[in-house]
Amino acid sequence: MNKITDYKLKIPSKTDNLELIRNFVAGVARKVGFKEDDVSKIELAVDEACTNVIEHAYKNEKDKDIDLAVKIDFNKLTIVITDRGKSFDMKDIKMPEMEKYLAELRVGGLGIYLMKTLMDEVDYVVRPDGKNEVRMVKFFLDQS
Amino acid sequence: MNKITDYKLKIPSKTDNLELIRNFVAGVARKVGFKEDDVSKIELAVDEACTNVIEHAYKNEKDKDIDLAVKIDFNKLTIVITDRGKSFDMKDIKMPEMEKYLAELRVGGLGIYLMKTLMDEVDYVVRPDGKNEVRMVKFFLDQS
Amino acid sequence: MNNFSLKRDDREPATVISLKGYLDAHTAPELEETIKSLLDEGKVKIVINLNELDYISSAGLGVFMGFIEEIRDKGGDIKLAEASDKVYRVFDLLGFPMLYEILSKEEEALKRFSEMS
Amino acid sequence: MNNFSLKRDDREPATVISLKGYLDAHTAPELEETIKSLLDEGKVKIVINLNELDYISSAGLGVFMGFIEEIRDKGGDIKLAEASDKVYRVFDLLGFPMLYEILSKEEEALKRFSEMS
Ligand SMILES: Nc1ncnc2c1ncn2[C@@H]1O[C@H](COP(=O)(O)OP(=O)(O)O)[C@@H](O)[C@H]1O
Ligand SMILES: Nc1ncnc2c1ncn2[C@@H]1O[C@H](COP(=O)(O)OP(=O)(O)O)[C@@H](O)[C@H]1O
Repeated sequence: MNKITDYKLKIPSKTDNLELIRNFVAGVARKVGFKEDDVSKIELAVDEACTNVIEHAYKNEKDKDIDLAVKIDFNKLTIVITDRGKSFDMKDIKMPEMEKYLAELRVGGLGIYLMKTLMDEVDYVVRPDGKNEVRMVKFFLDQS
Repeated sequence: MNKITDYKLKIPSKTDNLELIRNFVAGVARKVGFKEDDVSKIELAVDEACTNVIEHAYKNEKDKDIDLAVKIDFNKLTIVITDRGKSFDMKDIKMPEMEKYLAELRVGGLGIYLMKTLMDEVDYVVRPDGKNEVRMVKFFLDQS
Repeated sequence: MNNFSLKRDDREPATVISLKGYLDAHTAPELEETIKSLLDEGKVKIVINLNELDYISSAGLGVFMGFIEEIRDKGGDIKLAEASDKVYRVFDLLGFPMLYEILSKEEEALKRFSEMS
Repeated sequence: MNNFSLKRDDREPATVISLKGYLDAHTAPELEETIKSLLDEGKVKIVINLNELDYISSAGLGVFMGFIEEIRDKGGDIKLAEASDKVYRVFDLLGFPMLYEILSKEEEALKRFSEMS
């Protein structure tokens, strides 16, 4: 695959739609050749990112829009999730040290940790037009 | 469901993507309560419409865009498929009389017949901006 | 992802092609090629086993239409077997049972060919 | 479409909750309610059977984290059993095996509770 191929999805911001989102992204990832293992990782990372948009950016207001783009180029799959809700600064979020985290029996705060663990790159930017964008990359490595 | 809910999908025009399109639309239809029987009908009608866009409107040029919108309101599901390819006039297409059609062992020309049989309404319009639009409606009737 | 596959099995008195997955505009060419090869080899008695076929669109139906005339002219036939309710409904919607024998079991379809010859 | 369901089975020496389908931010509240009811009834020995669970996200994991402290304070525990490789991998990624016993069979998990008491 040489050319960039784009898939776009616009979907109302309710957790009820997470399954549709996961199935769609998993379908694209599978189609372009990721192995089941990586398909599962991509699926989970997208779920975590969209759950955060629904719960934190939109504070569970339904029927706001989540925009999701999946771009395929020759060496990677990129997912861009865009919202118009509340922004945040990912740098302020401390990554839990899992051992300490678990020892303290804390609740929540696992989503971004998972995204960063599952994907090769995770960035969050507030764009000049005020929209928020989570961008996650997974490289094709020895996929067969 | 009282408010109109909108799902949108933009996807490159290749038959390779038909499965993704079907799965997505079937997922939405199932989620809003259509029974498996009707989910299958909606799935097939969408496949036929998108296959026509790929083969006839875009003449198998890949990586043109197919835009697909699924709108849910209280009594119906509406699918709008938009392309920027070659237009046609649906009124010029004669619906086959199936008995005669089969007796003559003809090939092709079944897609629009299926769409009209499977869905409650099927319209095709060339919009003022030059885009083509297939609009198909399925009503919620005694879905449980 | 290509959730379609087919298996060819040259039996007596007919060749059985078993379809699996989704038969649509993307996957129909594979079936078309297979039937074309059969014709090239002079094999015109064909049973299509639909047992594992989950989905068919008009592009799939078109493959059967595309060959049936030539096949019958040569003394053969296409017989369909083991369609799920979902797949059968699509055939039925288009009146295909008028034109093709659709049997519930592969063995019955093979038997119909034995009776023919 | 709500591809999640759970089944509660009050056995001895623990209550078994069997999960099925997708446990995500949409379906986690149902599990949360169920565990809350158990605590209200004073039942604090819980086995979660994951045999038919196809998917779990951090929202699902969060439910276990949310109750574990109270449950252990009351002398109970949550033990997990029969996770598929896919689901186990998510637990593993987060170091959950450090905190929860994850047994391969429901019976083993029940046995661990017998040994405790
Ligand atoms: N898309 C987002 N928009 C706004 N805030 C966010 C977003 N994603 C994460 N956050 C903030 O970062 C915190 C950590 O997120 P995360 O690791 O996913 O854990 P959790 O969602 O369980 O709190 C959240 O509690 C929230 O304050
Ligand atoms: N989206 C479309 N854009 C342009 N032409 C179309 C479109 N859909 C259908 N057509 C025209 O209508 C004809 C009948 O379509 P259809 O019933 O689907 O059968 P088939 O696609 O097998 O020819 C096509 O051959 C084509 O000429």
